[in-house]
Amino acid sequence: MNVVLITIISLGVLGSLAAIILYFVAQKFKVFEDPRIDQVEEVLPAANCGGCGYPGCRAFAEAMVKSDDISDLNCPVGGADTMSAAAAILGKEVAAADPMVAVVRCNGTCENRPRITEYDGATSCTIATSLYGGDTGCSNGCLGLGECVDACAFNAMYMDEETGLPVIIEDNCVSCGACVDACPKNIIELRKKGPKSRRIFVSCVNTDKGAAAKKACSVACIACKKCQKICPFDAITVENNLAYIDYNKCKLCRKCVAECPTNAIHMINFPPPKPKVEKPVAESAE
Amino acid sequence: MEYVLIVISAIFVNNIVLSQFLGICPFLGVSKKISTGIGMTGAVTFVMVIATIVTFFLQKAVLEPFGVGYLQTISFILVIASLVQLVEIILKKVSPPLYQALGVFLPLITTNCAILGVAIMTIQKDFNIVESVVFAIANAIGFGLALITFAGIREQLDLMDIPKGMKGTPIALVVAGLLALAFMGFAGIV
Amino acid sequence: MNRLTVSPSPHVHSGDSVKKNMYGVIIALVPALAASLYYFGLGAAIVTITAVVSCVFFEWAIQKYLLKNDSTIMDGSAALTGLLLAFNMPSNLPIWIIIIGSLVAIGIGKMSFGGLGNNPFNPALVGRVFLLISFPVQMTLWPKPIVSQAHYLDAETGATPLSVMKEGLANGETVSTMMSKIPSYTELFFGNSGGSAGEIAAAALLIGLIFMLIRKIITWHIPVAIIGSIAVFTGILHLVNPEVYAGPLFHLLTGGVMLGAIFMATDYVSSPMANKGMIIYGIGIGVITVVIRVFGAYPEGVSFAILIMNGFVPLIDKYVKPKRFGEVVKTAKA
Amino acid sequence: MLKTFSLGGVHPAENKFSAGQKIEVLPVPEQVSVPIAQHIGAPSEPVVAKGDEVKVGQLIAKSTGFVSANIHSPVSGKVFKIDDIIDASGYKRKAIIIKTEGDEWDESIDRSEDLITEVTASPEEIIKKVGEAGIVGLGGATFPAHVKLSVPPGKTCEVLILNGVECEPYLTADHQLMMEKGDEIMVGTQILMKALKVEKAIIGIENNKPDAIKHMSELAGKYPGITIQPLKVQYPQGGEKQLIDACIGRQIPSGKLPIEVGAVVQNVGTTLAVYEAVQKNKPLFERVVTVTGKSVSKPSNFLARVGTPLNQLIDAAGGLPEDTGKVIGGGPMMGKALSSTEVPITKGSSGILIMPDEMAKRGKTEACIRCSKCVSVCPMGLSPYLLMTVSDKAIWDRAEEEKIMDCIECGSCSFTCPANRPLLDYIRLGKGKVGQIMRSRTK
Amino acid sequence: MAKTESTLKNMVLTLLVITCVAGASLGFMYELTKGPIAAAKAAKQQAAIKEVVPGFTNNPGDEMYELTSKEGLALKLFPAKKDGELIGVAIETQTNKGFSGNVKVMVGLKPDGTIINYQVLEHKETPGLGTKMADWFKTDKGNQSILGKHPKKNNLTVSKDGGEVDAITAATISSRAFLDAIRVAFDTYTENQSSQPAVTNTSTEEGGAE
Amino acid sequence: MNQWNNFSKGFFKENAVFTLLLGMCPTLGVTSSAIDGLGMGLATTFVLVMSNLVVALIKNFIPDKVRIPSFIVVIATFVTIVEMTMQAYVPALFDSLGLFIPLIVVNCLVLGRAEAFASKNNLGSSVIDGLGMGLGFSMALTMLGSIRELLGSGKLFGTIIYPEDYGMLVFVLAPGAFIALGYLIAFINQVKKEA
Repeated sequence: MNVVLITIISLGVLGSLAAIILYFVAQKFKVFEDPRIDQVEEVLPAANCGGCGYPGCRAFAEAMVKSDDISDLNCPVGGADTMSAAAAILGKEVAAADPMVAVVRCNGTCENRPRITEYDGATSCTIATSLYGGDTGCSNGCLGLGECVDACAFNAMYMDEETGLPVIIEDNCVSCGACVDACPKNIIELRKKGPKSRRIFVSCVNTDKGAAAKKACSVACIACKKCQKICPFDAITVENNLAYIDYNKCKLCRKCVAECPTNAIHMINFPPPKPKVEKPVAESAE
Repeated sequence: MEYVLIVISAIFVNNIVLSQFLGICPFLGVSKKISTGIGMTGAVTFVMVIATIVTFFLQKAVLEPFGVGYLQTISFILVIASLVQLVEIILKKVSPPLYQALGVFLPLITTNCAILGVAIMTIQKDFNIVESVVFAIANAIGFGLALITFAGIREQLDLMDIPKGMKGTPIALVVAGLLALAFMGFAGIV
Repeated sequence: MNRLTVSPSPHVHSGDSVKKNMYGVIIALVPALAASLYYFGLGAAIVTITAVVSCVFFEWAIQKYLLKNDSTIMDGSAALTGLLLAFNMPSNLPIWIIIIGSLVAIGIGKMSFGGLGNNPFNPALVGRVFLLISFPVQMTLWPKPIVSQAHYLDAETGATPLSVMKEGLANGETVSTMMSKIPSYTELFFGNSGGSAGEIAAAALLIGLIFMLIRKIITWHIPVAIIGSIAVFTGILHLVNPEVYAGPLFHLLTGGVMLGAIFMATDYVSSPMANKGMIIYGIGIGVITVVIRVFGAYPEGVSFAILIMNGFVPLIDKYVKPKRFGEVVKTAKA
Repeated sequence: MLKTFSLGGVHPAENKFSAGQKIEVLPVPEQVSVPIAQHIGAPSEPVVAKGDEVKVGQLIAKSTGFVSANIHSPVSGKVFKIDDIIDASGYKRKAIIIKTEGDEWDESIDRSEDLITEVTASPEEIIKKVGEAGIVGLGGATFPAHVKLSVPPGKTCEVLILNGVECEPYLTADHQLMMEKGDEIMVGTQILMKALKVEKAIIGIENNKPDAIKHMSELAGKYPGITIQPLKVQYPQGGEKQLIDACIGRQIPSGKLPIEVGAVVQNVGTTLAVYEAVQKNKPLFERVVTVTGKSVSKPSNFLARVGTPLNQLIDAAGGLPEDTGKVIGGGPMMGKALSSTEVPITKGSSGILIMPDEMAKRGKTEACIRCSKCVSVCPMGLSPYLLMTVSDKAIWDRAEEEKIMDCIECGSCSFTCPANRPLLDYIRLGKGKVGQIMRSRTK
Repeated sequence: MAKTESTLKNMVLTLLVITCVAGASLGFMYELTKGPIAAAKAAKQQAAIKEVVPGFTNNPGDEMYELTSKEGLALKLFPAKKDGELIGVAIETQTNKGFSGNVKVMVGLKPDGTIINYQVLEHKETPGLGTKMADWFKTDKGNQSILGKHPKKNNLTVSKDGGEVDAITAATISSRAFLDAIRVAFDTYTENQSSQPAVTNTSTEEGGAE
Repeated sequence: MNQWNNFSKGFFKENAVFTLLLGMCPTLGVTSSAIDGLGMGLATTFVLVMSNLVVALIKNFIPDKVRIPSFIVVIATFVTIVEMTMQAYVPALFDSLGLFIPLIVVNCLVLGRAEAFASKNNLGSSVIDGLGMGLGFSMALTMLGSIRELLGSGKLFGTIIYPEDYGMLVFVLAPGAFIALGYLIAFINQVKKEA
């Protein structure tokens, strides 16, 4: 059994040696890294979408661990669940942020808004924007080249071939805001998802004067201020020839929808239209 | 001249990655960018040379005299694993930027069979200590050459539209295959 | 009035097209094709037609059934790959091997990467080297020129000047004694020697080069760098020991140097973008070719050399940039 | 060998249909819309109000900064309103709209045709005059001219280079100007030389205008220090950097201005405007515009007032052809495609190019075959194929590394690309983004 | 369960215990497999000898002796005897002239030097080309076979070099290397024939057998 | 059910070669024939199961700092056992696998499972996991080996399917290994997506 003995001894010595050296070196060169960063990172969705404003989930985790007050931080993808889970790790409280969703504020379909020129350049909204106002009379409206769709990492958008407008698939939307940043015309907005996903908003961003706007697009906001007057909650303001509904004030009474002469105000996910509402608007997301 | 042959053989003819199939995991894993490829090459070179030296003496001073050659695998890998961990710990403290650059690769190196493979091959080929070191360095260079070239191609492919099914690993493997194909031209030089 | 078109500038185009370039190269290959038909007759015709047809077919089939995108076979690039592949094969190669070669060239070499423009390696060479390694016997039996005009698989075979030289040198003979056993330089120049179908006639290939230079399909950098570096490198070796190393002219006129330098290495997709890069690439090919020929096991090295340098092109492109405007003067003024 | 710039370049078909057509004075339009932003830099501030009576040459909008320019009324009449109009690119722009009544010029303007060769004004006065007259670069860049004339402290100008290249195909305005107003341009050159305190001026003219070279060379004999430099036809020779390189063999370093190599470049049209401003006290309110195109029945060079509707120029050139597919403001390489012809011309309008339908559309975009032609034609030595890819994939740091900001947007790459790739479209996109990133960094 | 802390004592102890256990089991395994491994090795050698010099009754492995060739290569010779009479010798020969490195061949020679048979033991030649040497020179086709030939009487070089053996198609280098190995074996064997019997305890019959 | 999942994931969902891309060196290095691939796979499986077992047993006694060395020693022990056993009883296979047998010790798959699974799970699960992963690995190697052998030399498990002269030698060599695996993974990905 001599061989066995030698084996045991040599391996044993080797093992102990390794252990001793490792121990001392580890002692000497100790570096502290907050282990909570890893823990927080683990609960994050790892989408690395940048919706939180940090480059990647790890950076966000670092920010969460380092900052004392995390109320400004929000992971839009993970939502409240993720945030409270992360907060629990850090022993902090987190205020529940309202769930948001992206909406497209343009209804300039091919029908509503006739094309007056033809664009023939690279398929990119930004490039087209820097070139000219667009192929219709409305220089604010959607160009239909789909940059927002490309920007969406969650498969929550597609281009409607018929209308030439992007459509948001609500269930997939995580409100990361990538499409909002991508749109050079600032047509897409993150709005409060609303109770039962019901929302009302002005589906137009045209700041031209009424006549010009109407000429370019039949469903444009013409800044007639009728909605502003009828709104019982002062949620609507008309500025720069354009009406805007504050989603924090809107109580979803739908009066403005009926009042709007150009059907520029859209409502989403309401029960089938009562007789009062004459024409359900073409905005999809049904 | 012998050293030249060892070097040419290890780098071109019997390239450790492209014809010996050693170190494939890091070759595929950290070759997405040239810069990480360079980092990995640095780390591998470093560890490979030290490991080869240490295991060489281990073999000559312990295993052979005591007639326990069959402990080669276990003792070599123990040494290499400890060594890697050592390097990692030291690097973290001494040079954080270098650790940032190489650190992520270090744990990978333990399981980089190129290191153990080279250590064992050195013994198999019955090299002396100088030859062993030359051999280790040459293999590290060979590894780096393959890795960095490969990373270059992958970086370029990243900018292109590879068919969906081939994206990622499959196309990387095909590229590696074609590189290996090209390197077969060096056959017979040594 | 029509609806006005709005597009970013520029509003005019040179009229150049991918098609024009591809067909330009194909036209440039016609003299070499004629030479191969003259020397190898039937065999060359069968090989060329098989390769071109199968390459075009595979491209079409892969695009239609696997990638499911628009067919680009009309741009001529697949036909060109087929033609170049045929030029790189002996003219007595069995049809089934040619078809495998075409499948590899198009399937692995090109379409796996998404088709034209994406492949880092020259597809025809991928096919060729794949075959060379897979079927070394068939790929290294060369029909003798002229006498095998009317034969295909049953052609009488002989060795290429390069392998004659390599065998001889390996046997301890000297270059000068070997030179008498190979065709004269004139014969080599006009292609009267064994070899791949399209590589033999240097004269015909040079006509193609001149055509492509005039039509500005390629620039001079790559061919000149390759030919120059091979000439210089073999010249030095020849001066060191003329009995062991054959002279530059021998190396330039034999094997695929001309075909490689003019048509294979200049493949747009797999060569560098900047002129400086092209020269580095060319020198790399030249040096590796000579190393393989002189020191390696393969008598021919151009295909391997080009493939190897193809692998380095991304690195060259990344680190060798074109000369930028304003870089020179800075130093001049300072 | 004729001189030209050292890197890249292309030679598009010249198509100078309107060459040799005498400059025709266009009738004063009934109404003009004068945009308040016709130059690079801050928009001007209107100094007239609705209903005000104005005379030709009267200041109607004032420069609001150093890099900005005055605007003068091109007609006499009443200010109709100051309001948004839709400009050539379909966006709203503020403009002063004037209804014409007669043609009453400001009294201070010397309307005689006499050539005044003697330059009495001091350099400072010249620069002041040029600034007051609202002169901007008339080659198309519309950079305020007085800014270029004010050599920054610590720098000296060694040579004045005049741009008579007109490298854009189709356009002939500068060519015709040199033929008809050669003497005035010579005097203008003398004025600019005095302002810049240089002894030497070079007028670069491309070889496809042999008559202009001959004519100008003859005239140059009469004026000290002016030489004519014939140049090989090569686009974009009219680019400032390229022209300096071609004429004196100096290359401006990346991100620097021409003065860095001791040169100042002015267009010949601008030089004429300087002559008129300094010697005749006439501000910039009219310019020569080429109206041309393959199917235009009467390709012409017009002297038109700023603010004249495009339609009027097109009508004067024989009307909009049936097969019109595209209307371009400027030349075919760098000009802007217009979405409407109901827009006014501005100080920067060097030409109106009407393209028939079959030329209006771009070819089908194919995959990049890495032919490297874009690299070899890029006059700045960039790699357009790469810049396009990194812009498309939004890899901005790489784009900056690859010197995307050096791009002069000449379009040689897109022009050459055999695969019809929209290289410049994406490079412009990238330039915009990278520029933004760089600016936010300095903040 | 709480994890063991990383203290020095714990670390050393754990590794020590693990390595000791590992060492013990390995040592045990080694003892266990030592015999079979040696047997397997011997069996392999025996099989090779049997193939190249069939019909022996002795144990050539026991009578093995080594010779050094002119080129300085170490050769192993296994005398094969049938009933005490030398019927041939199996020579483990090698060459470094292969296409990619060493080629090791076991060749069986009759006492007079005639080739009985051979077996390729080790090589790194190109698969499909050089690898064919395993059978090529045994195949009775054209001038391929070297079996029954005598290196002195027959010019055992490839036909390209003026010899009478057909090289493996497209693998002339490997063929040359192979024939070189055979030559080395033959030369070394014949040259040392007079001196070798002293090395082993075999009788002098061998010398007479020639 | 859970254990079944643990076992079956190694074949498809988390196949070491096709999905996790672990153990690529032996995957490419010893698959020039189906039998070599199978042999390597089974050897690896043995090491995987045994080391998972031991690691699961001792995980709680190992201080963090020496975790990796300890695991590696455990693995190396089993590798050496396999090495010696093979040398003794299947010397032919031992010869053709060569260097790759000791290299099982650095197969990322083995250490990876020990680290990622066995050190966090109980004994039963760890063994089943090891078995599943190992057999999945064997399956992958055998598949690749079969493809290469068939294309390269016209054989399958040593049986001649078509004459060797028609085989594409490249598949027996290094480049063929990469290329064949590349397309195999692409194919598996495709199948997975459709499944």
